[in-house]
Amino acid sequence: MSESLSIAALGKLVDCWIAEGRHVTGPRRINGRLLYARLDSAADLDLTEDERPRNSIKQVLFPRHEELYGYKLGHKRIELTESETPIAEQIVVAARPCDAALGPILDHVFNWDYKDTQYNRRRELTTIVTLACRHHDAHCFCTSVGSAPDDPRGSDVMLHAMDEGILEVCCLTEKGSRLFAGRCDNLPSPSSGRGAGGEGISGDIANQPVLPLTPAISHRENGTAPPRRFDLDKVQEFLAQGFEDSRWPDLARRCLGCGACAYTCPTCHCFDIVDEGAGKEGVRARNWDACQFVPFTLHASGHNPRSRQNQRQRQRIYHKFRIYPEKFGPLLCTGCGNCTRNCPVGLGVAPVLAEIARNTP
Amino acid sequence: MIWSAAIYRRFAAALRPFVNEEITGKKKKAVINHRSPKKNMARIGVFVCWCGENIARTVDVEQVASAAAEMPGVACAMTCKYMCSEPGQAAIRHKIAEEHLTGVVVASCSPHMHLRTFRKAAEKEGLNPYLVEMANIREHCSWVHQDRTQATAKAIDLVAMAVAKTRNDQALAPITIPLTRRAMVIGGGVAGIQAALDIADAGYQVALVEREPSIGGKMAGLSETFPTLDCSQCILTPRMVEAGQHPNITLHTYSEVESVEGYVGNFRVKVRKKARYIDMEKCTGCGQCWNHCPAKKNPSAFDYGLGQRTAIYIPFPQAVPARPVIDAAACLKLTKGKCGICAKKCQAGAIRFDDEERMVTEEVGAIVVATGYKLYSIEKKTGTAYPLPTAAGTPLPLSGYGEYGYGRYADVIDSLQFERLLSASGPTGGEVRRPSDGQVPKNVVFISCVGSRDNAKGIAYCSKICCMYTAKHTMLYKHKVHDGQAHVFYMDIRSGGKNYDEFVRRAIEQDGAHYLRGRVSKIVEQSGRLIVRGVDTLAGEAVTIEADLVVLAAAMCPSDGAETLAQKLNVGYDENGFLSESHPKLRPVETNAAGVYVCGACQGPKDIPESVAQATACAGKTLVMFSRQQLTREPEIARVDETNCAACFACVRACPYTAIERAEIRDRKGNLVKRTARVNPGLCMGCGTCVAVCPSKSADLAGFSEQQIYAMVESLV
Amino acid sequence: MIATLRETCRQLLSDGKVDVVIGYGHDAAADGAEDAPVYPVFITKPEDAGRLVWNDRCHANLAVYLKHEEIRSLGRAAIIVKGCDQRSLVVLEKESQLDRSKIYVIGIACDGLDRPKCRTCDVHEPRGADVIIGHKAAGTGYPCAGGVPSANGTQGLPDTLPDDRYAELRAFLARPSAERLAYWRQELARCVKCYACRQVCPMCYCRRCIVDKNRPQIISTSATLKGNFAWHITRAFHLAGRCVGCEECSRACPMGIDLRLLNLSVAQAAEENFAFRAGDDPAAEPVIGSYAIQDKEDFIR
Amino acid sequence: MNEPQEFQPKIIAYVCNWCTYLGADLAGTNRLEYPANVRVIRLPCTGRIDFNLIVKAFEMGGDAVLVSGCHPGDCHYTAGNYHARRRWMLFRPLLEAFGIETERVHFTWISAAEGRKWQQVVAELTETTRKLGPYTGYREICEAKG
Repeated sequence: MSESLSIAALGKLVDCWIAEGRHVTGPRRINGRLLYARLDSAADLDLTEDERPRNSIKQVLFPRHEELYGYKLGHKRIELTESETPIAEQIVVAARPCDAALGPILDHVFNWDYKDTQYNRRRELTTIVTLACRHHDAHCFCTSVGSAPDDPRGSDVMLHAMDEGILEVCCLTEKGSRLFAGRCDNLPSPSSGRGAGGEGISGDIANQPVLPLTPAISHRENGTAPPRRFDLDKVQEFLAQGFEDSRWPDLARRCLGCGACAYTCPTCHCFDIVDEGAGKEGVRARNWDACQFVPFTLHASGHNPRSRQNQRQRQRIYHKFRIYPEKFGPLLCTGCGNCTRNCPVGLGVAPVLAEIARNTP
Repeated sequence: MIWSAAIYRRFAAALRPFVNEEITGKKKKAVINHRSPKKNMARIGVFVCWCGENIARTVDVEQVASAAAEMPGVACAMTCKYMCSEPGQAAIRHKIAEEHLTGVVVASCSPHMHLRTFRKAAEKEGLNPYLVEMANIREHCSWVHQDRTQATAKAIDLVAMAVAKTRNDQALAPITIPLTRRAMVIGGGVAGIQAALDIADAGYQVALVEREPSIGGKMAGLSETFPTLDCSQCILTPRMVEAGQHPNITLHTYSEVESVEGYVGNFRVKVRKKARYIDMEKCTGCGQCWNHCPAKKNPSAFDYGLGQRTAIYIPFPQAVPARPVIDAAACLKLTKGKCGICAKKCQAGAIRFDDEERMVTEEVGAIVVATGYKLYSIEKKTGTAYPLPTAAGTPLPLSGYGEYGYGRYADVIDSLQFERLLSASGPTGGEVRRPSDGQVPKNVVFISCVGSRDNAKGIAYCSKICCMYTAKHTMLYKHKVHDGQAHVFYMDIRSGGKNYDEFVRRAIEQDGAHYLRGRVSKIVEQSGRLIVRGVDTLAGEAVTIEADLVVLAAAMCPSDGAETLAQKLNVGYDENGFLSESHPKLRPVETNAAGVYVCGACQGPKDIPESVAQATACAGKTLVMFSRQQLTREPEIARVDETNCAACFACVRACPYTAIERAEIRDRKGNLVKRTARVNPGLCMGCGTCVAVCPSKSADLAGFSEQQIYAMVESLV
Repeated sequence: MIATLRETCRQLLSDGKVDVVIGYGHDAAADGAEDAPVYPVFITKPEDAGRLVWNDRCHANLAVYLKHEEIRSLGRAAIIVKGCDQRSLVVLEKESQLDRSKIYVIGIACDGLDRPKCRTCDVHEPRGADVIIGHKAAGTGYPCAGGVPSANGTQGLPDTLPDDRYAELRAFLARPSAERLAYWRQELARCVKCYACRQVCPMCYCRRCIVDKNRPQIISTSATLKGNFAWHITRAFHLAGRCVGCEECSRACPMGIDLRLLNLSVAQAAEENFAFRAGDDPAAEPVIGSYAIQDKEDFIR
Repeated sequence: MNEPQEFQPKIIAYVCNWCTYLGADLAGTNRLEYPANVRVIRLPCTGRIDFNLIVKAFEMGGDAVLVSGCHPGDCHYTAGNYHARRRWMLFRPLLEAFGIETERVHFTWISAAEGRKWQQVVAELTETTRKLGPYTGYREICEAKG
């Protein structure tokens, strides 16, 4: 069932959620850059549609630094203590569909052998309210990986921008419904438009950027979806036999070996376990890690099986399009394009795969 | 789940305090103490000293010990009235054996007081001495605090830091370096001769390198020496002969140091022997050649241009070796292909017109530098002060004293030239006759501090000996020209030294030298006389003296090439080009290049007795080194992780001892694998400056390693 | 200009003077489209010289590639540099990271790319290049001095005089220290430790970065405020007297953290204390690892 | 202690082995009393003391840091203190830019003969830091989660 809601009303709702003690994350403009970040109030929510946040919502489910447990060194023993960080109820508002999809993808990773309690608890406590895309930029390529600008995967609620300032609300899960149930009715009616943000709605919200006036339609048939950047079948055909292909060094030559792609990717999920502490106590923590870093595969012997950057780039592509899919089914890529968007030298999944597809007959 | 290898790398970190090995990178030797029943498990003994009441009065030592017993890695903790006493040391030794200790912390006094004591005690029990650390709870705690609670808390922290450090201690072994017990002395003046003779007399081989055709240096050209007025040549030439004939001394005259490789105990010095055109083996020094040489009108360098010599010559009659040399620029045979008279006259057949310069390599363990001085060049812009570029900019080059007319007026001469005029072996046979017309000057003006103590035009420092030799000059002049009058313009008279001031007083009071405190502004020549315009600041009036001869006491500067030589030897030098000693008080003849010593005027202006004393000191230092079969050095030195070194060589620039070199790692086929910085354990003194400038921390310092220091800080949580 | 550039590179490659040209270009897939994205490219065949471009999107400091073993293995390189990038070569050479005689430097006269550094640029024509392509535009020489740049996430910068590199820093330092700390707390809270700032920097050529050393772990690898402060203090200080101000670190940061003020603070200290500007004078001694007796010490008691 | 709890700052001192450490020893020998807030870490030379150690001291909850070595010209290793001095000339402005309180980072030259100077420096440093209060600014940074 869908209902509608003005943007102003959404803002009010966001403020209510925050007031209720939930952690709300959404697109927020920081130093001119659109990033998913914790919102202090609805006024922080930036619904600019034609700009994709430069990071992903991954942080919400899989924090970049997470304490697993604490340790204390006694005289002749080590004492372990539970992590002290409480996990709050979280809402992501106005996630892009290519971000929302990360939940089902990460679920596999954190549950296939060991059920990661901390991850699962977070996941349980997180509701994702997605805003379907009506715009794309040069880096978007969801359609190339079998997704779409209104793909509901992973979303608890899907919002479609309809009219001026009006959002269609589609609750996809019970969790999502709970969030909106009974709330839309109490809000100003859609017909009164965004200008009617009178009672209880702050002026800041009323000054949110105006959404373009386009009706909600299926993006798949409409030109607002990004064009296909590569033929996925060709790519997979290549990957099936292309591990030793001589083109890899050329494909990845300009890669600088940073983790900007992996850390802004919704699906990259490699991590490092570190002990942080001094003297007699500390914590064991899980930090993001990235396969693009030299020490990632460095053996204690000093040997590094992935000694060259192109091997590390190849690994990233293979993991996303072959290793993960073989193990769990879906691709480890939602086509968000953040890898290329954030790459200092414009590398990333789409340019590499486009080049592969172009050269694969 | 995707697990990175880094997980495994860091997995062990929780156990860090109990593991004694680096977990990443190149495999390193784990510290295995054979006494330890469980390998790699730290078992540290903490020994808290009462120091009678010295510590126990303010610090609750029992509380410190019980707190220490709970610290990670500590196997036992105890207190003792006097840890340094025989029973105290015995207790430590007993615990090392009984508890199989892998490390010892003694909480007592300053490590400067007793670290050596406790390390020795541990060593006797088979524990590596470098696994012993101290916590200074006396000088740094009980003696300076009153509050017992605070002092005890601090003492516990100090012990915790020492325990943290000890957990990360590495067993270290003293470094031994082979030693070539053979020395080189560079410079054959009085200092070099003295150093060479002392070392040679002790029974070691010495190679003495001298740039000129004869040893002897500046002193050989002096007339008489202050304050005793004994004849310079009379005291020096026997020493020259001795050096020339000494079975342990190899002379390399007319030779220069080309390059120096190696380090303390193991230098390889390449010496360039210039072409002398004489077969030194055959020549008997009979003199037939120079007596018959037709090219007679060449200025004699030994006489500073006041006399002349032949093209084939010996610099002065007492030269050692008493063998001639051919001045290739003046020799008719070598320049025009004609003549060859010397070869015809030589009975021994020792003339070699086809002689060429050649290199010889000397392997030595110690090098004494005694390259001496030269005089500030008065008339020109000088290159004698060595302006070093600094952050503040490059100092302006010095301008000379053109107003004194040196080089323009024949009768304005410098002090070394005047020495030759006074010398019995000089161009005038010891009679004071002025260069222009050979007349005996009746009025002579001496000007001190020409170049010295003059920031504006000259050099900032005092040349130290000019006051003395100027007094000597007036005296010797008066002794030779009884009716002559000496005038001296001076700034201050500096005559510190045994019998020195008495000497100056004698010049003034007995020999009537006319001392004027003031500077000379200009000298002009008027009808054969020199009009000296100056000022007498004591009388407060301008002075004009009509002089027949003016002698300028020019400043003392390091001799030419001293800077280049210093660079070859990695010895520091100051902004004036004088070589730098390692410590002005405590290491006055050592340099920062281990095994290289300095003496004489190359280190700073000084007179003959001082130069000789320093030369003997250099010999002493050399002999101390030679008293051992090999060199041993403290193992607390830097090391570079050559796998991770990025070869930026910031450490090479920063090292005060040039102990770090640029090295290359090559594979078995000789292909370059990578470049790296590499520490020479023979030179490293363990300051750790390299560690601080190394961005990747690939340099580390044993005994004060990064791991140790961070563990100490972290223990302070 | 672009024709000259392409022809120069084609010639260098066909004459065998170099094996690779490191430049800016389009992917082969771009098919010559003018608005195609600009990337660093490595041209090894003369016939590919046509892929090279020069436009106002050529931001990357290509000197970073000289540290890559993969690039070095291509052989003798020609590198295209802007005036600002050329300074990196000077520093790298001084630090024994490159042999200037073994690379061919193609300087491009650049009028500015609408980045903060361009407003105070004094090297529109690169120094020390083997060849210079193009000329500095006539007129102001600071085409972007008038407008406040916005294209690269650097809004809100005050207008600065073209000759004052440190005006912005000074304005920042005029704020109380608690405010400065709060500013960095807020900025560095976003840092995810992707190390793009490090990887994009030509000066960060260590084989094993200090942050990757774990015995001891000098800098926490966690992207917590503690770890991020330790990292950014270290990163900035390791650039003391070395940062040439190419601003690649700020451009590369996905989280939009502007690191320039930190780099400027050490650059200013080097310039004020030692009259030293990284990359200016090939003969000048690097500031770290050298000293002068008269270095000031008014802060030392 | 029944008096109201006075703030006891935690001060970490990195000192060179040959001058300042001996100076502190001399203060002890002469029984020159000073506050017990400083924890001394002995290093061979100020040249060995890296800026990372200063950061570490703050991370460990230090309220102030003291770096002390030989006077210019007195360095046991000739030039280590000159190298250190130059680094601090560059490091202090960086701390300023970070807003890290430079009044909590102290540099001194204390010779082996200056026991009294050591006493004064420690006393004044402790007092200054006490007035500044605990360094909560950096402590909050270190304790912030995630």
